[in-house]
Amino acid sequence: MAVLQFREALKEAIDEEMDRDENVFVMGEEVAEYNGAYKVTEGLLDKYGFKRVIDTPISELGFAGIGVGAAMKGLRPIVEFMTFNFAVLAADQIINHASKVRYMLGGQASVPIVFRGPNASAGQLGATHSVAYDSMYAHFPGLSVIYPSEPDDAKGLLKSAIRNDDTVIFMESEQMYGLKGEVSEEKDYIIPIGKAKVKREGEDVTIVATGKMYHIAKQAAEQLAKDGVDAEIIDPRTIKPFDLETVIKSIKKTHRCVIVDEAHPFGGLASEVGFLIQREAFDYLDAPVQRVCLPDVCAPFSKPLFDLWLPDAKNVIEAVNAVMYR
Amino acid sequence: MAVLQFREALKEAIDEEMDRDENVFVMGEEVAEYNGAYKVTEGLLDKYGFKRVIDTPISELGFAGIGVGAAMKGLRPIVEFMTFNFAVLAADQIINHASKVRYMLGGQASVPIVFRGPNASAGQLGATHSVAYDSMYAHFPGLSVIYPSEPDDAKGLLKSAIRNDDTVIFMESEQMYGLKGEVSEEKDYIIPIGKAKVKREGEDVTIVATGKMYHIAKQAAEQLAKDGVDAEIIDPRTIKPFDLETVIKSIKKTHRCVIVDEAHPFGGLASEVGFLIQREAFDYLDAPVQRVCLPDVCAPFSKPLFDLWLPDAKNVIEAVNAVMYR
Amino acid sequence: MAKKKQEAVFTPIGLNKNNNGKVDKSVELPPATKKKHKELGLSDDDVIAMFDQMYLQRRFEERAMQMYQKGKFGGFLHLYIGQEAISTGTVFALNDDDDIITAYRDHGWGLVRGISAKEGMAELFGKATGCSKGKGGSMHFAKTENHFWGGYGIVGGHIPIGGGFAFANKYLGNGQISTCFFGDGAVDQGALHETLNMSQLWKLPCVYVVENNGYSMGTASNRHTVGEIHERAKGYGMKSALFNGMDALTVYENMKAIADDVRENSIPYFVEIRTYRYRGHSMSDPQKYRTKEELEQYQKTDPVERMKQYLLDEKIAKQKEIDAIQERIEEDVLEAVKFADESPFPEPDALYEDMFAGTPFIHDKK
Amino acid sequence: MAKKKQEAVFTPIGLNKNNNGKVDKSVELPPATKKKHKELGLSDDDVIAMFDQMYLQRRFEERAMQMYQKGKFGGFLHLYIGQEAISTGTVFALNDDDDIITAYRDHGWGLVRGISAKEGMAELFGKATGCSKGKGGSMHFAKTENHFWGGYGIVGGHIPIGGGFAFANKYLGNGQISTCFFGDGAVDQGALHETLNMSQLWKLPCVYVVENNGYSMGTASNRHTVGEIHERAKGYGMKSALFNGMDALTVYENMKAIADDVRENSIPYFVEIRTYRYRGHSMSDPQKYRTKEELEQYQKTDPVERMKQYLLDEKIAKQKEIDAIQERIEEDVLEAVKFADESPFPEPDALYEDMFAGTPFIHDKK
Ligand SMILES: Cc1ncc(C[n+]2csc(CCOP(=O)(O)OP(=O)(O)O)c2C)c(N)n1
Ligand SMILES: Cc1ncc(C[n+]2csc(CCOP(=O)(O)OP(=O)(O)O)c2C)c(N)n1
Ligand SMILES: [Mg+2]
Ligand SMILES: [Mg+2]
Repeated sequence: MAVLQFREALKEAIDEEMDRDENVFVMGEEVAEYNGAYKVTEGLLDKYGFKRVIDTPISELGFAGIGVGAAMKGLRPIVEFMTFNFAVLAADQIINHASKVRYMLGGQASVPIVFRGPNASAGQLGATHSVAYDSMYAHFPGLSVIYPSEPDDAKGLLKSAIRNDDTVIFMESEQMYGLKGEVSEEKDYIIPIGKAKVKREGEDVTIVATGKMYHIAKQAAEQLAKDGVDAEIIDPRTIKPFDLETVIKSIKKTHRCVIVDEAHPFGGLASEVGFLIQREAFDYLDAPVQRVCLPDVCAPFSKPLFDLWLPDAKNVIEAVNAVMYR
Repeated sequence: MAVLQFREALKEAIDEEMDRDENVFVMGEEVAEYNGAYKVTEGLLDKYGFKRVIDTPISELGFAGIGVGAAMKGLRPIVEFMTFNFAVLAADQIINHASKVRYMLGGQASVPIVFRGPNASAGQLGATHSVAYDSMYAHFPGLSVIYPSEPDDAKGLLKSAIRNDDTVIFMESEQMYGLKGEVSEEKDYIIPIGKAKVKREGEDVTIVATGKMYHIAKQAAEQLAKDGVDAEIIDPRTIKPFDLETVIKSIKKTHRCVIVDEAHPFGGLASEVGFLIQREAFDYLDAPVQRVCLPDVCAPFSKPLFDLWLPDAKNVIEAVNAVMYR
Repeated sequence: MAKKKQEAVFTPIGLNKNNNGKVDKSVELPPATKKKHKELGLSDDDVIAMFDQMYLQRRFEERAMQMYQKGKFGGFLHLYIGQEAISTGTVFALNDDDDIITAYRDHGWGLVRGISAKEGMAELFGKATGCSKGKGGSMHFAKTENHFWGGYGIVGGHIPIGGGFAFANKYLGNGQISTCFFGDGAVDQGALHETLNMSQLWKLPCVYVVENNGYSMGTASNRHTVGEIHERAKGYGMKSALFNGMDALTVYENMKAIADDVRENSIPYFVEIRTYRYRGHSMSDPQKYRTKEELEQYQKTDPVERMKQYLLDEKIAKQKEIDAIQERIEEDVLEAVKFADESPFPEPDALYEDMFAGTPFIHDKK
Repeated sequence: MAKKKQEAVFTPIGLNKNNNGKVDKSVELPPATKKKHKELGLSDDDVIAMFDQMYLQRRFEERAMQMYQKGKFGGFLHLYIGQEAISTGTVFALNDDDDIITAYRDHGWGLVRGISAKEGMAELFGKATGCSKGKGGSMHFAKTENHFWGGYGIVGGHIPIGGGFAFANKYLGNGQISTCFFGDGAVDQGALHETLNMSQLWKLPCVYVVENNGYSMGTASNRHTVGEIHERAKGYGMKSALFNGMDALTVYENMKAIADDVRENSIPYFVEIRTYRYRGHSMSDPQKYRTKEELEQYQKTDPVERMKQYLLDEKIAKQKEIDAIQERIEEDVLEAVKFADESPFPEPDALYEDMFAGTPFIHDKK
């Protein structure tokens, strides 16, 4: 196992896939000569040249659409958004085109494209730079949404995403780019899309946590362990397809569930998964499913407010206490 | 009580508010000289002139933003989208600006604007013209979302929306515009935002249904009544703020709930409300909450496929049967 | 004395303004080419084929309208009638593997790029035998194997996609060019600006063509967009052209020269073709925004009639031959109607098909 | 013999290209005005006040940078240093109730429109006493009572909003005009195109100003946008201007004339002001995309130094007086730092405040 930063794992994935398939290329703001706003694409320009590593203007709608068109013609674009907050400008291409073209042409074209970039908050960046969009895209048929939490997952899943024959939204986190972790050195390491991973086994409560929130859940679990509460943590890794099976299996053991996600509450991942759990495992639940997510307010700039806003281990522990009636 | 079409009720609301407040104006594609693509604004140009009823180019992002700016300066724009499918192009103005400006400027400006137009499907219009966006907008803090099902609600709520001091997303339905219903003749008829209405009282099961789906639920309830199943129907009318209290009260009586909404399943209204119900009324539920919504595929054009795609009374009855273990 | 404040007016006023009896024209047609087909490098057979195509598009749509009115199918139906010279002149000017993408007014484009009348009509009827398996309907005709990438329903949404085809062609170095057609209404979408900038900056071999038919739904061009549309190219230093779209030879001549330039030099082009939509925007349009006189004036320039006359005038075909063509097409279209009518609807399972090229995944299929 | 296929290149190549030792310049500065302040209708006091303002902006940001490096606050910090002539010349040219909106590089604009150094610094520190109550931070300075509507973080997102102000001003007939400032990077956003078209079509009294500082983050202007930016106006038949933004008098002269025209005739204007960003894009920018030589060349045109020199050359102020101004400002800024440091953070309840002007509603506050 090599120890890599999250960004390095991503870069390896892109690099390997570019090496493997000439039709894979990268485009986005500052991805080439600047080496990436967050250095995910560092070195790729030098290695692959100006044809395959392309700096774009700040034209999210336009370059997303150019990506969609290129994908329809058989290329495999990796389109980087500097953050998914800016991808809102490209929503028409993602929601009205990439996800629908194949169906409405009766299968005559497909859109094998990866839209990737940082999702959700990254510290004190204010209301317009802090929103988690994974749940929103998961709402729309035809899109796969991936939001990994660790370098190993990131590498294996990004390689899958690039090879996937349909549109994938691949979400990262500015705050996790520097995170180090062991990454498989297996040649051509692939993690299939749609498989959750039990990252901590436990008997007392199931915690489902994605992306950055996985690390919060982990902290909470460590503290809970000291208190004699043995939490099982499931990282879905893929938001959609969502691996409900793994979650239900765990709940049949623990009978309690807390979902931690980084979206606002209304219609976020937690509500979807919570709904499905009550429907599929009603008789196994000893307590209602609880969620820990952002409050229904915009991200504030001020540090203490921001800290209050972002879910933390304390919030997770409180929710666990609630489902355990502690 | 006057009997009005849905579109007439909407027009009355706009007309009365324009009459009452000089700062209220309407803009959108074909709203003026064409009298509205669906005739909601019929006659308003003649009555209020070119200054206050304004035809726009097909520039959803641009005119939504012009609306936001005008609202910040104290006007009260009613911005019509020909359908909410096209508002996806304006998502940046709605999600990144209208909903956030006030918070991020520390309360120094507000955005009293109404974005309105038809939502969801309207028959065989294909994948890009058939999506329900109410749940999506409800996800974002700062936006109120209204999706009424009957002319009376439409009138009272649209007047409230126009007077509201913040951004409101007001959703209608091409297929309901011709629907007739009794509308209060009360002078200055206002329905407060965020209040659900029990539209059918019943003992056996609670059906929560919004917008066009309310009428499906009603059909289902009528058939169920013949079978001796007495359904209570709650029309939330407002998607956000969501009146959970009224729903929970009903469930404490019926112990069973089916939610019918027109969104795709992942993170739609049904999952949010279903999640909240299990959390708030866990001990009152005799069966898991079930949902009836669109499948997780795009809207097909072909008539039989479209009919299969759209929820119908049969689907609702099946879900009721499931929660009643019939 | 205080001046009486004039009431603000935002959008330019349309027909309500008093025009003193002059016919209010939404677009002015540039003159047609004076060249004969041979000078343009077209054989007699070519122009006969062009007429054949235009007549097919016309009759196909007239029948489609009838079927719509008979309730044979639902949804939108946007007719291309009046604009057939553009699709036809263009396709004859392009190579067969050059890419074409257009908006929802797409029947003409589909037919001229090889969708059979049967496949087209069946698509309108929502049948499994339709070109898009009944999934798309009127707005989403496509035949991607013939490089016709389809019709799209979000105004302006397919513009960057057309740019993407050009990107891919340049990337692949395959010598193909891309052409992207859209209405005057789409000119006002931000996507156009972003795509033009990138196309010029990146030298993408794409022809962006505005089919300016005078109206965006009920709004005359000059009420929704400022200035002359083709002049938008100026801001980007992009090559541009303006020409008559009611004459297939004019379209052919210009598109041929443009395609050559674009292919040779890997550059984009911005083109305004003036034309006129004879029918309402869709089937439910009362058309109060234009005068009968205007419509009549343009009907005098009918592209199908014009081509027919050309065949006769130039003695390329005799009336009898033309009659034979027309009859054959008439039969083909009627047969297509029959085919569509008798074709099966998609099976229920089809609802879940065609979403994914790779592993299909339907969330909560319950 | 087959020609070797050349590898496709899309985006123009930046510094990697060999420039033969010439200084690679991202923008060329037009000449400054030759007029003296009196000819422009400015009094001695006015130009002293202009210097005062520019110096305040400069020192405020230099201290802010220090405080950021000391860890006093987090988030982004985009410095306006080098561009102060634009904010200053503009505000002196406008009426006090004309509207201003800008992007995230907004400190200078806030200060010149009446945000005190204290309120500004406290906002950076995220304190309750900040101009936006600590909710906005560096990117969202605002003082709406002074018609400064704030800084915005979505590139290009505030362009239609600026148009909306103009719409409202025209609607209300209040004689105010709106001005909207954004970077060269924002020029590539579709929102600009949509807004320019509507502004010209609807005759909105708005000045759209590109502060072309040579770079959009690490991308030189000519690598992200084609042609000359101010020429984009051509496509819309819109009036436009291009001038030097390193000299406050030049900015004043031009903006004054433009504002008069816009106010008088209710028309939009598209303006490119050339300037230069002295610092990195934000605080974490290694700046490898430009040469030291380029930066040095522009630093020779420093707008603050230039104004100081003007005061001395024209004998409007003596060195001693200038020193006194500088000292006062230095003290004000230090006091602002102290104020910010000592101010309280917002109370926890503030998290839920300022979302709504009307009835507040927080979903599932649990
Ligand atoms: C983004 C978007 N906005 C609005 C519509 C509704 N709409 C459909 S066609 C149309 C008019 C388009 O006119 P034009 O581009 O001139 O094409 P034409 O119909 O004349 O061929 C409008 C407003 C849409 N489909 N998409
Ligand atoms: C829509 C959007 N895309 C990308 C970004 C990230 N970003 C922030 S500033 C910037 C560069 C903008 O450059 P310019 O407009 O020239 O302004 P300057 O920084 O030079 O003042 C980018 C790419 C953003 N904030 N918004
Ligand atoms: Mg048109
Ligand atoms: Mg810049």
